[in-house]
Amino acid sequence: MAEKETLLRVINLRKHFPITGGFLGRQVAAVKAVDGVSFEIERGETLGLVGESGCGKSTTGRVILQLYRPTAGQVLFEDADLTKMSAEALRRLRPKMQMIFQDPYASLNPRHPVGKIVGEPLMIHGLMQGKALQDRVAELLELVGLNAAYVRRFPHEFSGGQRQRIGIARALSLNPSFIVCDEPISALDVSIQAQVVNLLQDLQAQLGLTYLFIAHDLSMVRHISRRIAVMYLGKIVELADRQTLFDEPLHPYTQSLISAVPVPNPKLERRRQRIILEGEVPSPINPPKGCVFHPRCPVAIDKCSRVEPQYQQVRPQHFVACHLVEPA
Amino acid sequence: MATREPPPPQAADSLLDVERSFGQRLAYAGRFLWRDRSGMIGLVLFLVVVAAALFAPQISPYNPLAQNLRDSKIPPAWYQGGSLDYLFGTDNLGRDIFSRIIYGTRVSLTVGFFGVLIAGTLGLVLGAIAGYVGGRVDSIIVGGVNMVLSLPYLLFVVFIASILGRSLINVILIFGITDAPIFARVTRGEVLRIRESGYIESAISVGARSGRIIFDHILPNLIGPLITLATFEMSRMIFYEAGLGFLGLSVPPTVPSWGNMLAAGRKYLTSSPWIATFPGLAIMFTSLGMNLLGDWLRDVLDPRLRRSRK
Amino acid sequence: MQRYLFSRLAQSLLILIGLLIIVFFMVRVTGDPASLMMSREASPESIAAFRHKMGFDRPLIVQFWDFLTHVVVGDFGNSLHFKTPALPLLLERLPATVELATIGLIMAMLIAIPLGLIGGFNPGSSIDSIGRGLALLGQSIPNFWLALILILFFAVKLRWFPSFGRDEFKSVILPAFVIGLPTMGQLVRMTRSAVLEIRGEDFVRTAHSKGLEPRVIYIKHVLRNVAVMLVSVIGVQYSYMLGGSIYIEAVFAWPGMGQLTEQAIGWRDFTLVQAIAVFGSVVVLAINLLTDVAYALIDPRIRYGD
Amino acid sequence: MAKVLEVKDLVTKFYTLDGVVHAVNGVSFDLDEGETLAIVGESGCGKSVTMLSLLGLIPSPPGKVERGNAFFSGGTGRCDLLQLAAPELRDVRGGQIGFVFQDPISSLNPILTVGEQIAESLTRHLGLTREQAHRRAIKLLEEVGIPEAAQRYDSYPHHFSGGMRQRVMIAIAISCSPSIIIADEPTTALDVTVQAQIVDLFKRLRDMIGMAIIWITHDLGVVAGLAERVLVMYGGRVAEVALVDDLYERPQHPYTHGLLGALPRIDTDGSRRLVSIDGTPPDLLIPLVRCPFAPRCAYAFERCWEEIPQLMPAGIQHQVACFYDIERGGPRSG
Repeated sequence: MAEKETLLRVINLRKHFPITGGFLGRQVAAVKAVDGVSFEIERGETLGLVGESGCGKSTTGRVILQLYRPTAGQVLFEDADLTKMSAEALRRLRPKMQMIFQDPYASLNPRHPVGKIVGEPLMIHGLMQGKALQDRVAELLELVGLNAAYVRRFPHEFSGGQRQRIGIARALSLNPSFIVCDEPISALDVSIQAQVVNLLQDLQAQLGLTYLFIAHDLSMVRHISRRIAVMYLGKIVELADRQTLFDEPLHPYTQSLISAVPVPNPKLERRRQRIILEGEVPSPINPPKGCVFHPRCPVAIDKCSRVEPQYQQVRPQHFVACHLVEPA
Repeated sequence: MATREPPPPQAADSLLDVERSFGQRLAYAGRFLWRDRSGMIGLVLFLVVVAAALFAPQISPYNPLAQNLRDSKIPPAWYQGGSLDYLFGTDNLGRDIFSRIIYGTRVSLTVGFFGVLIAGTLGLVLGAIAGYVGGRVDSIIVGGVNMVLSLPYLLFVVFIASILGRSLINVILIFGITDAPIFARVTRGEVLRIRESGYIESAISVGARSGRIIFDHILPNLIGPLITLATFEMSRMIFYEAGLGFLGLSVPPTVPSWGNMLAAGRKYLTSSPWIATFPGLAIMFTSLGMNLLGDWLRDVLDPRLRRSRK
Repeated sequence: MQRYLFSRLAQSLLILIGLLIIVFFMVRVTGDPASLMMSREASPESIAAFRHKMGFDRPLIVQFWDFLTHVVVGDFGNSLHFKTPALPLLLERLPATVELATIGLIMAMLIAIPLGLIGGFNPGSSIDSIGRGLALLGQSIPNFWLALILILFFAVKLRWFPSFGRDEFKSVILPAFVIGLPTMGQLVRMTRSAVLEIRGEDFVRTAHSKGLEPRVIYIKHVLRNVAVMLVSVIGVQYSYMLGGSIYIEAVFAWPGMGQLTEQAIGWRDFTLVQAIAVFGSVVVLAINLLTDVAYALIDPRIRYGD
Repeated sequence: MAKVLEVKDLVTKFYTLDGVVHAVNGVSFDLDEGETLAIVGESGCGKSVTMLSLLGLIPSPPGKVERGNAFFSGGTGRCDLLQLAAPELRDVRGGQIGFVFQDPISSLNPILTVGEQIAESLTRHLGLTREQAHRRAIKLLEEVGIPEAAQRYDSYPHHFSGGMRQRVMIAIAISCSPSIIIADEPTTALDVTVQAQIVDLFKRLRDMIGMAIIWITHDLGVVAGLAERVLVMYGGRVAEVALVDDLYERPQHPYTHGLLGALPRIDTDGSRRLVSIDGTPPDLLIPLVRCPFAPRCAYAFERCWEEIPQLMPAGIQHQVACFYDIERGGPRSG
């Protein structure tokens, strides 16, 4: 086995979106979409990033790729800090890090044929043209399981799963080493989800890709990831390898999240005891003081509403932000 | 273990597997146009007006400026006292109304076309900058646009026209400038919509520069809504130009324009009503045609409609 | 709600200032206001004297400040034609225009909204075709021309209505109908598409799933939402009609602001035209503001929004 | 047990500009009193259209119920919903059959208070006065777990979160103590933790009121612990129907088999490769002449391309529409 190498290091990343109001467009508040997030991704692994809607997981993915510039924090990709790079330097680095988008309907330009969509990244970076480009596009389409004869077709002629394959082919065209998969399957039907997940896994094995896999579906994240980070209201509350996270979840939110995931097994389902959380995720404009989870936490103590818990390593490679969990 | 049989040819699984030639696609568009008869009517009316403007010297039987006081106020051919020499009759100075109507298309289309060209260009630039740059620049442009659009439009056009005086250039400039905010607003809205769309984010993430994003992704997706808007606005300008002419504020009185003809005909309304009738009908049919055409274009050019098929 | 109204009020004030700037510089930048206002035959000396008398030889910024401070207190200067203050001349004409536009709007609404509603509930029916035809005609017929045709037919030939003036109640019928025609067309379209849109909403399906009577669903669920959508349209249309009054009042010799505008242009009375432009805009801004208030009152999303 | 609903050979089509969409192509099923039936399928399989067709809720035009029967045995005796005159059908809707829709945001009228929207159902079906309806609506809001129900009566939908709005929808659906509640993907738009709350609420109400539930979903996970029977749809037809344990343990239709294999699950080792079903769902513009699943089926043979399979018995209360017997490994006999 090759030695473990850190490909991406995210340090205390924050992204606050200003809310402007009044007729002069003053900033009146901020959506704290990502509020102090740190983690590392090793080359060749898949890190799952899971959480409910509005927890900031997609924003985290976009800030890592600098599609949104962060409010604070660092993103070290192969030891280079992306947050300090000029637009041009970033542009030159883009081939190494790509993104697969959630919505296969919106992320493909409706007026471009498939051949152009898949070949565009190569044209942008001046890597190929003419016959070589055509051959590469055909190769990519077959790699993702599409008929290479479809190059002249337009996106609206394809089904959702096929469009997602087109999106994957486009992301792969530049031979990236790192791909952010932003809920790549949540818009797809179950039978198609499996196709896409299998394809992503095959491609990872074949091309040695590193994934940040963002999803709200805990069972799918568990299936594809080596390690999993759980987000809640802009913060990571727990991060561990998948076995540990599912066998011994330490954070009360992780525990309830796992218990809420339905299992397609009637006998087991009837026996399962659920931790049912009350209420819903509060607004990230005015997150609760102290621990952001405390208003819904079934085991919160007085301290939780006052002091923000430290995100720390409590077991080897197991990080938690909770007052009730003591480092072992 | 049973093996999978190849599907019989007639049972296509997906319409994707049905090969379509260019001719078939064209036929599909044709059927679409035919299904929407009113769009067809609009297109025909519009083409008639354009043809009249292009071939005015060939079509019109008389010089539209030639006065012939002996033949003044002759009613249309199908009225008593009318003659086939003057199909739509003559005006108070004995000029052939039919010829003047034909030549009037030139003024209307010139004002409409160049007015829309100026308004569209200005609006496109302003709207695109506002939508693409955003921030303070956006606030300023949006503020300006909202301001102009919340003013009583007609009153202002009349006010400006009365200051500037009568000339074709002035009329074109007035409409070109006062109408630009509408194009700016639509352009900005579309640019924002397109910019927020996934495919722009996708283009940025593969390293596209601004130039490619603007010219290859945003502009082509803007053209549909802008062409539709241009059709409606051109119709509106033709309409308002006639209105200005009616108040004596458009092109100089010697130019055969529908508005001028209306203004002149107003004086002879009771004695020779046809002088005012025909230019009004001409405006109506032109405007009708362009509105129908615009409605049809809106349906056809909207890729959102095509996308919703699935 | 209060914050919403406050911000709309502030917006209107900003627009007003911008408007004054446009009006002021329009007259001065495009040429020499003095020669604009004098007759073409005037001698250079008399133009110079007039220029000095009106203060056009002062620096622009001084003139603008002067203009602004006077306008704020309602002083638009003296009409060149009548040699009396412009504002009272306007105010005198305002009621006639308001009467015309209001009756025109009511006529348009009475005809258009039922047609739009029926069309929206029965798309493709014969009444829907009538409504859509009317919408198209409203958009396409030049109403200043239609005014002439109607006078010819109803006033001259049939003698049902007077052809001009504002002497009896019948006088208002023809001009009000004509001024309302484009609005009628717009309203039919808007009502129809609003009904079609609301009818397709999920909450209407919910109402059906509750087994409510169709009548109740139409009135309580569809019509109320359609009304919310129409309020803003009607406000815009009303201001639009005030602008359209220029033509219609001219044709019908209706003694309102529109006719005054046409006359003032003829007299080259630019103080008066300028006053009309500013005052008309203020009226329109006020209508827009009132529309927003009405909108906020009937739409709980704004009423209780933050 | 008495059947509360029997649907026979339902066919619904949509006549669109692009052609005829064959949405439901002969669906039959039945529902026992107090039973919870899950209808599972992917988008476009006809599961929602089937239910909306029964109660005359599909937009028409372009939709049209072409044929079929739907015998409903409610409080007023047995009737065919598809033959019922409009006023009688309206008595059934909301009164005896309640609906909960997928999107709680758009399914409530934005300009009426939530209380009014519950109360109007009560005054319509139970003939309550405004006063009585008001009190009963507050009670219903409490029952579906909305705190401070009396104050919340006058709130507008936009004051509520997605989960709360879905609770309001549920309050409307149960307001007249119906014999059936049809829930169309009621948790799809919600987060996992909120989904758990809503499922929990349904279970509680079922025990309290004893109504039958038809739960439409694409998620085989959610219904595993909720349903007694599961019906799988594909291409506008019923592929398989069975008791819940039986369906998950020995799925007989290759599609069901594939669907279960395609799901990652947290009760087994995660390193298993997912079973994927190749190909894409059928294009409903093409009329059905053979098994809709044949093009994607690993077991398809000549017969599958030539005729449409009907439901055949495959065990106790287990029916499957497939010519191939997976367990025996050959064409199904009979």
